[in-house]
This record gives sequence, structure tokens and C-alpha cells, in this order.
Amino acid sequence: MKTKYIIALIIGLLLASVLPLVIPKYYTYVLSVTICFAIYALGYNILFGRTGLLSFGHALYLGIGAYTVAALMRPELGPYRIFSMELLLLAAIVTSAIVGLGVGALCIRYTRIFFGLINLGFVMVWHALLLKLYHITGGTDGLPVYIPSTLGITLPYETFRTFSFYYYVLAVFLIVTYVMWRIYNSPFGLALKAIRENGVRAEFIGIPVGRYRLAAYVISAIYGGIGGALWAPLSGQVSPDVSTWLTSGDVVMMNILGGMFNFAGPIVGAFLFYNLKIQIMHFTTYWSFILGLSAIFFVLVFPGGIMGWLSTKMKKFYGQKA
Amino acid sequence: MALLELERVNTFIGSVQVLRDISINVDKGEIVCLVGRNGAGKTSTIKTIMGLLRPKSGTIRFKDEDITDLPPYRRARLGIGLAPDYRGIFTDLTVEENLQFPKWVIKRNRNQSGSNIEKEVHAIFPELDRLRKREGLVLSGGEGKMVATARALMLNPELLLLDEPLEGLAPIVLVRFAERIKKIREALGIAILLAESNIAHASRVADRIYVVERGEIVYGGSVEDVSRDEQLNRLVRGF
Amino acid sequence: MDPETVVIIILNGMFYALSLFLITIGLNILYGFMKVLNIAHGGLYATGAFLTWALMNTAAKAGYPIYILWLCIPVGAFLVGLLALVIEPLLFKRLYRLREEYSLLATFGLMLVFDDSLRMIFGGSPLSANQLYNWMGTLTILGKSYPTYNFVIYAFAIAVALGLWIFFFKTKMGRILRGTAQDREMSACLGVNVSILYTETFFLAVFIAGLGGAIYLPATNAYSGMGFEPIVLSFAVMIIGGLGSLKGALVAASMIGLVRAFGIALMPELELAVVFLILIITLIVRPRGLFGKKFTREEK
Amino acid sequence: MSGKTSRRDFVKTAAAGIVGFGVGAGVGYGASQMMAPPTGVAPTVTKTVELGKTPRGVPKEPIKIGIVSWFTGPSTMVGEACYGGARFAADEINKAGGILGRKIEVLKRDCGTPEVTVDAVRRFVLEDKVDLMGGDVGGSNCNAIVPHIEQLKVPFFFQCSTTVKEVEELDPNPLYVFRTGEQNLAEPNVAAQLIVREFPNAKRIAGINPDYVYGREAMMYTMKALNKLAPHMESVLETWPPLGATDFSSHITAVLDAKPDVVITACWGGDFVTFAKQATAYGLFQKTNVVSILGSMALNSLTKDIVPPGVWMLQRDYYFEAPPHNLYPLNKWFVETYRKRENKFPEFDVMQIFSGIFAYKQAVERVYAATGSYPENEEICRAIQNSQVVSPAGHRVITSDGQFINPLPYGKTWHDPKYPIATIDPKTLGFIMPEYVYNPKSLPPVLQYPLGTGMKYSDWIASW
Repeated sequence: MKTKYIIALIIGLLLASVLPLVIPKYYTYVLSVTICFAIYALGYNILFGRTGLLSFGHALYLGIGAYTVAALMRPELGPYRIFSMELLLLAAIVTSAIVGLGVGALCIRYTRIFFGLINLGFVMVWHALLLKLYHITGGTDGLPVYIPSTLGITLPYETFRTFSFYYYVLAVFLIVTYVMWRIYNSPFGLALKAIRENGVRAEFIGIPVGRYRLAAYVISAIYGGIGGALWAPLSGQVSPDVSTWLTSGDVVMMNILGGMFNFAGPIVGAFLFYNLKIQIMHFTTYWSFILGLSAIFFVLVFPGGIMGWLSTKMKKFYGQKA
Repeated sequence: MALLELERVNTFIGSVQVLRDISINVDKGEIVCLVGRNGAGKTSTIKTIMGLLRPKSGTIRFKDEDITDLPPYRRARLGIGLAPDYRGIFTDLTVEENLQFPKWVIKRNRNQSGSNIEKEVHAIFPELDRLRKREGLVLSGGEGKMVATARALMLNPELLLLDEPLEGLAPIVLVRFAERIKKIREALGIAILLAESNIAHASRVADRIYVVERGEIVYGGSVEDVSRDEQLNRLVRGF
Repeated sequence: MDPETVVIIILNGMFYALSLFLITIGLNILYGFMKVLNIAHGGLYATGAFLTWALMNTAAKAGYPIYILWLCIPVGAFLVGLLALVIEPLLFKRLYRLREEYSLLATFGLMLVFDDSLRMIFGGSPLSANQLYNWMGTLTILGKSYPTYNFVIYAFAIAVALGLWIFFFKTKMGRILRGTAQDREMSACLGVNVSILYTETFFLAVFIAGLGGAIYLPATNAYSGMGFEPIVLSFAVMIIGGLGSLKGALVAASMIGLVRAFGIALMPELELAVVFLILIITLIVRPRGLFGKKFTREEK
Repeated sequence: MSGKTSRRDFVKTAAAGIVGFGVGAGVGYGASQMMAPPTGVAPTVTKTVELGKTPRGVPKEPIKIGIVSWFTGPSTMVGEACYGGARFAADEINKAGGILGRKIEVLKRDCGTPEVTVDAVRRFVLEDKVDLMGGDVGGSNCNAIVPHIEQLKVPFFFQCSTTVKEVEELDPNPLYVFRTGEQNLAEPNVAAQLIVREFPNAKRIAGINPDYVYGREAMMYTMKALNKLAPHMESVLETWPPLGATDFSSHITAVLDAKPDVVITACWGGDFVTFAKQATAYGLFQKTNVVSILGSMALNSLTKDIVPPGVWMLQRDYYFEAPPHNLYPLNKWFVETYRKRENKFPEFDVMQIFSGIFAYKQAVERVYAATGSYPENEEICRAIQNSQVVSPAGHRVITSDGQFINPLPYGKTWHDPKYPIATIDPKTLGFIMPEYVYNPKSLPPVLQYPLGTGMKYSDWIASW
């Protein structure tokens, strides 16, 4: 059983590493962006799918990660500008963790729609500040993001975005996915599941529900920050529209499309959502029409998401065999 | 001829079977009691009769009409009234509004005695006058049971379903309420099917008793027979 | 700032507030009765504006008298209501059973569909129908010009608020609705056809949103994407005022409208942030909102 | 029909790449006052020849033009104008045989937010392999994509969205970036001149401007220029409604409360329509004078009942009645043909992308004629720089930093029963000539804005 997984993993990795050599340049870039969103969605799911808290403002952390990177690269900083991607990632992790801790401490007392909307409130305040503090954040312009150095090497524009950074993003993705896998299977991760099923009962059996929810919140905030920090140099530009309630809706969509009760669900969902969007946008300017219809379709037909549907199919298949 | 007839009804909640081959009948003007322990299937039977649970197989007939597939509101309009175990008082509305509710919904009453039913109900429950303006939220347990029962009667039903009407009442109130149930039959001549977990209480009001255990009817017969059957008594008591 | 200007600012604040109010009522009704948080409500508001534009434009081109143009407003709203009769059985009926996040996502999808359909049908340019606005002319209040049409909106919104209050608290239908909102099983057992009642309620909520769009059309204009901004502010209004509270919606909408109007005059940099700060503070200090009911254990 | 002949003339004229004052341009309004045409083709050509490259044949595949602009949201009309103008140009060129036989295809992609715009541009280049791009994307998006365009090395013809920040900081020495309309720095300057000329006694100035880089710059530079030209004028209030606002009443009230003599607004598109309607009701136009900097972008939505007579409107660089149709048949043909195609009057975006594409065509043909080799993007861009093009709005000179130089029409709005929309009263229609655009005090002492020296615009104003 274990060897089967390892073989699958190695095949997947090989595939992932030769892919940029095969597919068109633009799609390497798209793939890298997808991976950033996958990290973001994966982090979101520990809150949403695992702990059962629906936040309608998680783009806050994507924005914080992205803006941290952009802000530290600002020319105004002169000699203090930071170009090392590793340092930038670290900074994004620290800021998103701090903000996550603060916001989370205020949020975790609530569940359901109240939790969702208090987060919406925070993302909109953050959005309003980005928009209105024109001199610091660039207002609607946002901030340009320059090409960072990865492991001390700075590469030219094209190579960076359409080739080298892909591997960097992929590496980070593998690390954080492994970490998340460990978290899911730790006693803490299982306790979160108990909290989702029944918060009151979880409290009775001695789980510190509040603290665990907060921890889950901070973890998801950090993942959002990492996703944003990696995405920013790929995009080359950040603007306040990264963090709105609408973009917060995107991550919910990714999780539900992929299947929020499945570990791989958000990853599949992010891949599906972003590429669907890119492809539809290619054909028509009425892309949001089709995106909207597919959201409705998925909710009604595959409420468990792609992975949920697949895993029940698999179970049936294997169940019959056995 | 039977007013209500259940024939080999099987009901599931999710994948759990809660009723197994239930066959009961209630005649016109009869008070029938379902007796059983908590979780034996009394409430599920009543919900199935009301249409809140859909049986997987079997038929339910009311006044010789097959109502197995009718939604609850159609059954209510046909003449089945329910006072559920949780009382189901609309807490936002006053007692008066709660009582008027069925009348607003069903504009034309089944038979022409519609205007009298209100008087009759008030005659049976004179305390209602006092509660009239009270909000549903501030009723005591006994008052709540009374309002729920009275409200079900306002539908002018031919069959009244009472789920645990005596549960949790103080002894004096209980005796009084049991008398009221009998009075309802006397005044309106309708059939009553009630669920109860105590055989002694049941025998106060019922003409006939069905004993339910694990979703099955284990006994059906007269009150006297049940009271004498020590084995059944033990089964229902649980010790 | 002279006192006359303060009066005008208050009026301006209410102008904005009442549009939020009209959307929030619908949201409140839908959440209160069906526990569906309908993001697509913004799209229905926009549809109201666009359909009314189509009617008014046709009527004006055909040279119909002004009262016909007035008539376009309720007719436009009614047409949006008819739309509700289609989407409710097709989509929303299936959502009532699902978890909140699913209905959020589905209505979000519906919002996108609405927005794009409107653009497909009406094109991307903003559409204006100024006949009524111009016909009403300008009023002088304390020496300041003020559009007379705005008073139509004030009167209208107050009428809607009063009408709804009477409807919910004084009519049979309204009280049946309130009972059903609390316990749909029980009211079904008392003979209520909940399915039809839900459709009717949905019609009512959508009709009000459509009316909101229709009545604001002469004063602003209809453009694609117009549903997105008010819907998020309406969520804020709904939470601040308290879920399901009519009074709360009115008070909270006024609060946001006034904060915004004075914000623009006094501290334009922070106007938008303040609105959401109010939301956050409300949720922290008083999560059930200003006029919301106490939560039951299950709701917490 | 005269339109047909004119069109053929036009296509021929442009195709031949006549440098100087062509037949159409000869009658072009103010053409004689254009700057002396510099010549920039020769160095490029010689360079290519010197390098001794093997000549490149004309590629078989069609030329792809990618239009990046708004195709969703409240500014959709802008995208439609750009796309309509590009298709118009493409159809005309294709009818006449294409560019060296290559047909033109027009693609479009939505811009939306800055990141989306960057992505759209990148996708056009990397995936669709477009030959040139164009579009009006707004100031914020423009600032975002300019650095990427220079890296992606595909020419981009901006319509009207370039900002002072872009010109001065982000891309001071553009190669691939072309501005087919005036830079944003031109308008505030012209607005200031207009105010000084029309309202010499005004003291209090207020602004209602959209809250993004364009609105901010428009207000800031107008005030800078006014401080120099008329130091007695001061800004009493500046309000910033968001882009896409539906309710301006609070902003209008605040402005009225400040009792200004002149109100400057850079609201455009749907915003201007709503603004105009609400401002009328609040009596803004009666109580004060309004100068609109970009209101004409709402041209087709300005039905006669919205715009009150007497708003001074700056027309960026093209207004469909100028040059007058009787004097300049090319414009007449342009307006009439466009109306037939789209049932709309051409906004300046239409004209700008149209002339941009013709400048591109002209450059390709010219370099090919000189070298016998199909030019690379860099060569094409160098050939466009310092060239000239005949446009429906008159003759256009393109500077070494990719700026199309042109006069700015302005005038007071009124309603001509001939048209279903509000138009400019011909009696007030005037032009501010390019040299004045960059030289407000041509009244002595004469100061020329040192184009191409990299001098900052604010420094220049300060030096008046």
C-alpha cells in the first residue's frame, strides 16, 4: 500500500518537473499561479472543511502576503529593499501570522454566518485601507512587484516567470503540503474534525475548542500569506482587488469544487477553478456567466466536489471487488 | 369501519429503520394510545401518520382514502390535527394568533360547524381566555400543551394526534389534562390517537392500547388486558 | 459647515441608505424564512433597474404620457418578481436543504449569471432614463437646490417599511409567514403549503429588490455590475441591524448612509473603512445586531 | 459617394506612407501649426542594413492585434470603443489587401484589475503571439503593465490611459509603448489655461474627481498649473468619489458648500452621466461653472436631457465634429462609416486605436520597402517613433518617446437638434494647439516644455 503511494508520488513529481519543458510558456506561468492558489486553498480548507468555519474574507491573507512582498520591494526603501524570496516569504509568514492571530482572536468566538461575515468585514476594511491610503499603498494602482532572487540568483524576466520560478513554487508547495498532511493526521487535526462535527461535544471531551480554532485560523492565515507572497512576483503587480469579498468567494469556490472534506480537494479545486476561468476567459468575455453556471451546477450535482465524488466512486469500486 | 388504517408501514430515518411493519387502526370516536418506551417508535408513528416522515413501504388510509403520498398540509386539510411532543408553539405570535393560525390557513372549514369549533374549544379549555394576549414565548409547560392541543382542534379535525400530551406535567395537572382529553371526545366526537410512555396514564384515557417496542407493535388490545399483563408492563417500564 | 448643508447631507445620506434598506429587507426575509443568504439579490436589484429602463425607454420613445412612465416602475419590479417564480422552484428549492456555504456559493454563481446576462442583453454602456427625474425638477430647501425626485424615494421607502410592518404584524398572511419562519414542520401540520408559501415569500423579497432598482433608476443609471457594491453593504446592514429585523435594517441602513455622507464631507479618506469597522465592532460587541433576537443554542 | 473615394484615398495615402502633409492632412485642422516633423526612419534602416542580416520574408500568418480593455463592468463602453475602432481599422486594411498581404485579426481580452491586465498582456504575447496590442485600460492598469510591455517587447498603443507617473517614473524612455492620445499631463494644463481664459476672476476652485491615479493627477496638475498662471486661485475642496460610483449627491453637496467659482471634474464614462444628472438636480451647473476634463468619453450616453448647456468640455484629442466635416472629408467619412458599423458616434478611443494601427502599418511597409526584409518588433517601433500619420482627426506627429502629438478640442456643451446626443456648440469650439499644450504661457515669456529631455512635469510648471 505504502509503496503504491510512493510510486504515484514519484510519477507525479517527475511529471510536474518535466511539464514546463513540454507545455507552452504561458501555461507554465499559469501552472505556477495555480500552485500558489492551491497553497492558499489548502490552507483555507483547514478552517473550512476541517474545522467547519466558513470565512468570507480569507483573501485578506492572500492580500497581506502579496502586499508584504510588494512593500518590501518598494524603491522608496532604498538600500533596505529586500529581493531575496526566502526573506520575503519569511516576512509574509510573520505578518500574516500576526494579523491572523489578532483577527482570529476576535473571530473564533463565532461560527456559521457570523464568522463568515465578521471576516468579510475585516477584508473590506483592509481593502478600503489599501484603496484610500493612496500614498502608502498606491491606491487603485497597487504596487509593482519586481523580480526577486531565488536562492540568491536573480533571473531575467522571461526565464523567471515562465520557467525557473515554477520549480521554486513547486518546492514550496510540496513542503507546505507535507506539513499540512502531518497537521491533518496529528491529534490536533483530528480534534479539529471533532470540533466541526460538534463543537459542544468536543468541549465536553476536553478539547480546548477556542484555542484550537484559533490555531487553525492562524495556520490558514499563514498559508494564505505564503500563497500571496509567491503569487505576487509571478503577477508582477498587486492591487487592492486581490483582497475583496469577491476574491474571497473564489477560494470558497475552489474548496467546494474540489471537495472540502478531502485532503486533496482544495488542490484539485484550485487547479480546476483557475484553469476553468483562464480557459473560459479565452473564449468569451461572458466568462463570469459560465463560471456562475458551473458553480450552481457543482453545488447541485456534485455537492461533495470532484474529490468527494471520486472517492465515493472509488470506494464503491473497491468495495465491490473486496 | 376504521377512520385511520396503517398497513405494514415501514419507515426509515436515514438508513435506520424506525418502524417495522406497523399495522394499526383507529375507529371513529375512539381514543387509542400508543404505549412504549422512549425511542420505541411512538413519535415516528405519529410523524408518519402526519406525513412528516415518508414510509418506504406500506399504506396509510384515512377515511378510506390512500394518503400515503400526501404532504402534511394536505393531511391537515383532510382532518388530521397534531399537537407534537415539543408543543410547537409559535413563540413570536400571541396565544390568540396561535389559535387562529389554522383558521387563517384553511379558509373554508371541512364541515359547516366551523364557527362553533372556537366556542367548543374555549369551553373545553376555559383558561385560554386568560392567556389570549400572552406571547408564545412565555408559556409554561402545561399551558403550552393546552395551547398546542387547542390549536390542533381549531383545524376541526376528525382525528387528533397527541404526542406525549401528559409528559412532564405535575400530577394534578396531569389528571386534569387527561379529563380534558376525554372531554374533547365527548364534545366533538372525534377520534384521538395519543402516544404515552406510561401505561397507567394511558389507561386513564384510552379505549384501546397498542404497545410499541423497537418499531414494532408487540401488542394491541383493551386497556384492562394490558394493565393485567405484567410482562407487557415490565417491557414498557423497562425494568 | 452651515446648518443648511447639514440638512442636505442628512438627506443625501438617507438617499443612499434607503437603497440599501430596500435590498436588505429582501435579504432579511429570505434569510429569516428560508435560511438562505442570497447574494444574487444584488443581481435582482440590477434586473429591476434594467427592466424598468427597457419599459421606460420604450414608453418615452412612443411618446406616452408621464403617468405611464410612473407605471413602468411597479411593472418593472413585477417582472423581476416573475423571474423569482422561475428561479425559486428551479434553484432555491434545492438549496433550502443544503448547508449554508453551498447556498452562498450557488447564489454567488447566480449573481454572476445575472450580471452577465444583463450585459449580454442590454450591452455594457450605462443606461439612463431621466424623464421622471427631470419632470420632477428641483426643489429649494433652505436656499439649496435639491432634486424633488429624491423625496419620491423617501416617501416610497417609508411606505414600503410601513407596508411591510403592517403586512407582517397585522395581516393573516404575514403572521402565517412569521409562524412558518419559526417552525415550518408545525405550520405544515396546521395546513400550510410551505412550498407555495416559500415561493410567494421569495416573490415578495425579490419584488421589493426589483422595486428598489426600479425606483432608483431615474435618479442614477443602470449599468452592468451595479449589483455588487450594494449587496456587500447590505450584508453589513443586515448584520448590524440584526438578522431578520425590519427595524434593524432601517436603522442600520440609515446609520451607514449617514456615516458615508458625513464621511465624504469630513474625512473622505476613511469613509469606506468606517462602514466596515462599524460592522466589525457590532459583531464583537453585540453579535446579534442592534435589534436582533437572542440566539438559541443551536444558532450559536 | 464621396465617403467611398475618401476611404480609398485614405487607405492609399496611409499605405504609401507619405511623410509630410498629405492630401487629407493638408486641409487638416491646424496641420500647419504642427511641430516640424523629425525624421527617424533612416538610422534604423541603415542599422539593419549594416548588420547584414539575411532578409526576412513576409510571414504567411495573419497579423494579430490584441485589444486589452474593459469588456465587463461599468466601463464596458470604453472597451467596446477600442475594439470597435480596431476592427474598423482591420476591416479597412484587409479590404485593401492587408499589411504587405498579411490580413489582420483582432482579439480582445478583459482588463479589470491591474493584475488581470498584466495577465492579459502576458497571455496575448506568450500564448496568442500577437504582433501588437492596444487599448484603453485606465491609469492604474497602464501603470501596472508598462514595465511588462517593455520586457515582453511587443508594441502597445495606449489610448488615453497614460499617466504622468508612467511617463516620468515607470517608463521614461519607452520603445514599445505608444501613446496614441494625449498624455494625462496635457489636459490639466489645458484645463488651467481654459479656466484662466474663461474665468479670469475666479478665486475658489473645487474638484470632483474619480479616486484613482488619473483623477488624482488631473486635479493635482491642474492646480499646479493654476498656481503659476493665476496665483489668486486656490483649491477649496477636493472630493474623490470611487470609480463607478452611482451616487454623487454627497460629493456635490460638499462641493456646493465650499462655494467654488469653478468646479473641475475628471469623471468619465458612466460616472459622468450619473454625475451630470445629479449635478443638474442639485443646481451645480446654475450655481457655478463646471469644467469637464474627460466627460466626452460618455459621448454616446449623453442623451440630450442629461447635459445642461454650458459645461466646458475638454475633448482629449478628438471630437467627432472636429475637424469640421465640410473642411475635412476624411473625418466625415470616418464618422459616417463608424456610425453605419456600430450605430454610435466615434469616441476618441475609436480614433486613437484606428490611427495607431495605421501608424503601425505604415511603419512596417516603410521599413520593408527600405530594407527588403520584414521588420522585427524593435525595428517597427523605432520606425513609428518620429514618424507621422494621417488620422481622421488630422495630422499626427509621433515623437521619439512614442507620443502622438495633436491639438485638443474644447467647447461648451449644448444640444443640436441634428443629433440625438449632447454636442459641443460650434460657436465655442476651439483648439488648443500642441505647442500651447506644452506651453501655456506662449504669451511672453515663452516657455517650451522640453519634450524628451526627461524634465519632470511639475518641475517644468514650477519654472514658469
